[in-house]
Amino acid sequence: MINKRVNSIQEALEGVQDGMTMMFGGFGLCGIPENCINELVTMGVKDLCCISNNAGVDDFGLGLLLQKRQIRKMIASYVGENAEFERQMLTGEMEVELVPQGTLAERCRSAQVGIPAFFTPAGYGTEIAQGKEVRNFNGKNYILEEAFKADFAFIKAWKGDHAGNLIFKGTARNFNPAMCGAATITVVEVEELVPAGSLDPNQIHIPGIFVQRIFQGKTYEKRIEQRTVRKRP
Amino acid sequence: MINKRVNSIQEALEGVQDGMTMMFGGFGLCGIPENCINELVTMGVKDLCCISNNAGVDDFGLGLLLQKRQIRKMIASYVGENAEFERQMLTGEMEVELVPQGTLAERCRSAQVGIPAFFTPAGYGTEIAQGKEVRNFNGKNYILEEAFKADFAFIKAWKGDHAGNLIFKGTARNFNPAMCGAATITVVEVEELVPAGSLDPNQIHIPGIFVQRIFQGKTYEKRIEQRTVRKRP
Amino acid sequence: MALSKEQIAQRIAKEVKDGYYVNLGIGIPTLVANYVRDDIAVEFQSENGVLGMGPFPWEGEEDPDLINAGKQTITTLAGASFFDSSLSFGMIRGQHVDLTILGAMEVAQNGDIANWKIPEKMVKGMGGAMDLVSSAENIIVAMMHTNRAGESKLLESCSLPLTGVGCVKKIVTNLAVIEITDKGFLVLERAPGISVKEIEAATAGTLIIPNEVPEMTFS
Amino acid sequence: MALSKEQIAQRIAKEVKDGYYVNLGIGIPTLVANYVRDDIAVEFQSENGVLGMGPFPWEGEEDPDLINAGKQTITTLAGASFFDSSLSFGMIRGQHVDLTILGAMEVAQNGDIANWKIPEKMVKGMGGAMDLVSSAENIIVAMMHTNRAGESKLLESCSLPLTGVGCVKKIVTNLAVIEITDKGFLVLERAPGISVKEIEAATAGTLIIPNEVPEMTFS
Repeated sequence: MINKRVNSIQEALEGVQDGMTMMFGGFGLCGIPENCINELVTMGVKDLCCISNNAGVDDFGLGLLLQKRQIRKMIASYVGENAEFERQMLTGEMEVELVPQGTLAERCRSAQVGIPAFFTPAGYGTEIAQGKEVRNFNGKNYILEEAFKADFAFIKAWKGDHAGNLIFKGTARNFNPAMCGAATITVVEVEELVPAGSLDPNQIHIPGIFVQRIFQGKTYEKRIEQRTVRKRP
Repeated sequence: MINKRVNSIQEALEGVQDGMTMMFGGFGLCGIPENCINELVTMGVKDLCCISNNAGVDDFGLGLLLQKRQIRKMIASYVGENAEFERQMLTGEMEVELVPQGTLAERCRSAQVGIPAFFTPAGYGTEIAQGKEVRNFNGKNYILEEAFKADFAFIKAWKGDHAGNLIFKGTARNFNPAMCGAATITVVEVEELVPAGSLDPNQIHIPGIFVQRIFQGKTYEKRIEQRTVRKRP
Repeated sequence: MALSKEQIAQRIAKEVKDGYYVNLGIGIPTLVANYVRDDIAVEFQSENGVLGMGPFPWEGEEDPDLINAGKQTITTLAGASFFDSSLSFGMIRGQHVDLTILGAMEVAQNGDIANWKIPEKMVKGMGGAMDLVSSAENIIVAMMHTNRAGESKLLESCSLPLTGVGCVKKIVTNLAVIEITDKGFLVLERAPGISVKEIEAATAGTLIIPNEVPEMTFS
Repeated sequence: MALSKEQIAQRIAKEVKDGYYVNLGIGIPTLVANYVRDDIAVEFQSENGVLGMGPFPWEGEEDPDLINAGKQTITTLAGASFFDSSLSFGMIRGQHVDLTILGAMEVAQNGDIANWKIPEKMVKGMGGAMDLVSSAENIIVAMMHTNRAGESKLLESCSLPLTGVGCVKKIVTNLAVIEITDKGFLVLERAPGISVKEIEAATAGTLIIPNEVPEMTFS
């Protein structure tokens, strides 16, 4: 068993530098690597290019990096929940590249599995297709999209073992699996870290080969963006 | 819950016709849809184009269809275990297209997820690349491969529920998941069929949306190709 | 009288057939789930990674790890499954989802749709909308017939940046049910008490009006 | 004396480093697992969908649902995982596997390899070999120096259909350890008791022979 466990969040983030490209798992505030984001704020690294489906909210998630102006460029599919984001984008302080959500996921997955480019219908005929190759397959038009490249991927899993094997929970899975191994260094924080052999090999969502470093997160706020409930009868 | 359960293997294979293209899960004899293959032999459909990593052995798996000359064309990555196969190929009775194993898997997965084509390095500079587009990304050469198209996919899973959700076991998983939903009709045979709600939603390998028909297989021989053991001390 | 948002959802629910996997967008589409007949089997997919969504949770039972694409807390039904974003959009791109219902800012009579950006004013991003509209065989747009300024959202051609081209098949607004045809917007049904003239007055694109335009029914 | 297959495997085992994920081909490469030092952490990947392979099962404990790429029954170790073929080749194509060891029929001095087809004679297929050799950064070929007819398998250029181009980095044969360089086959080590002349006699491609060619050691 190849041990991926690191002893501290500082060790987990060793090598992080200004100007790097980083992937962040999560959808909205669900399944985001809270501990890693907080540590990046503490470290104060800047000029980051962040690849993440969303940009958090003003005071949580990637919004914390935005507040501190640590992000130079954001690659995302939906950023509507963040006023500071919109301000920095419209004033041009921050560069923004909007990518269709399925294309975002597949560009991560392609980096993970060594596929440099693939064709997708998403965005054909829109401004997203500008400058991209268009090709017709079986009567339908597709555009060519390339794999992402990133220095670090920050992942949140539910359970993990020392070998780096991961299990996600519910819809907190989202972008996390496709980003594992899509960057040079994949750092995973988990709610529960167990010895190798504790997880059923048949029920691993992501094998440890895609993970370089794993640690147990300290606390999880798990903020809910839209608490929507039924009143009890 | 959308019910995918059918009451008989005859119902599961309804619509199968001569000349169709069919995918078969399995690696060697591990995780092959034994019941479906046997029924195809009984039905006697012919001129089939079969997509499968291997072609079985002379008297088991797809070898049974070969014996009866039901296969017009075979698309596979490795066919070394089957003398009758080699004979039909060398005499030209059967057409054979050999595809690198990872490309085979990815062409299935691409059909499943609506990607018409992707670039891969496998086969660059070899006869596999003949007639295919070559492109250089970041200093490395890749060839363009297209998604498969098939009429039926025959899948073997370990457990499944009435909603079509599947769980595979061990290395019997192999090509099965990527073929689900890669054909017009996906037929799944399972060792254990349970009511919807019996499986943990977090541990489903393939969601039921990729499955059209599911049934519990009658018996499983699960023949071992290379029984390799350590002698007990 | 023009339909309420709930009534638009209720009318669209009639388009949901037995055995459909359905993706519901944010806003009016989300309400459709409340009106689907309970004697048919339907599963709702949410692109953040769940199939078999159920109703909102009871108070106090919210799970932060269980949300829909609108970031709302949800529940799941028997037969549900979770999966990652890559496979989720695989379902969408691979045309395994039978029906997509989403909102729009503009729809053109050739089926083009715009719903993600107002240049220099509003840039929230397209989320999964571009994947959905470029992939789905069966797309219904749920929207008000006119915008807040009273201008038609059904146009000869879209003025806003497109989300997808030639993809919308049907539109249900507060005034009418409309089908996209080669020749323009075909009026299939009108809201109860709404005249064809009122629909004409509220529409900027080419309308095709059959001799008979029946009133909508809701069940 | 020329090495046995077991000794070739034993010599290759020295190339396996702590923390490596390793893919072993069929034949001699499979034997390498037996000789890897047990004080280093190594995981074996099999392309049919398992990481963390252990030894063969005890008699009577074979599981037909648990095999390796050679279709042999296997076991798994703590920390193992199963996955589908698509993700398995994702590991390979995505260069997450650190070392690939496989057999060959021919290797050319530019690193080309042929191991899947003898036209009109033997066509078993490439299996995963083309994916492996086109993706891996670190490929070692394990083979006999000459074929059954006594002809060199180390050539100026391959005569058989290629599996991959310019990909082999190192070759371990029954006679020598050889590195592929811009100028030809560089002889790094010779088998115990085998002279440089014997290696020269058995090699068809360009050999580069340093002043000192040490004998192999095995631990």
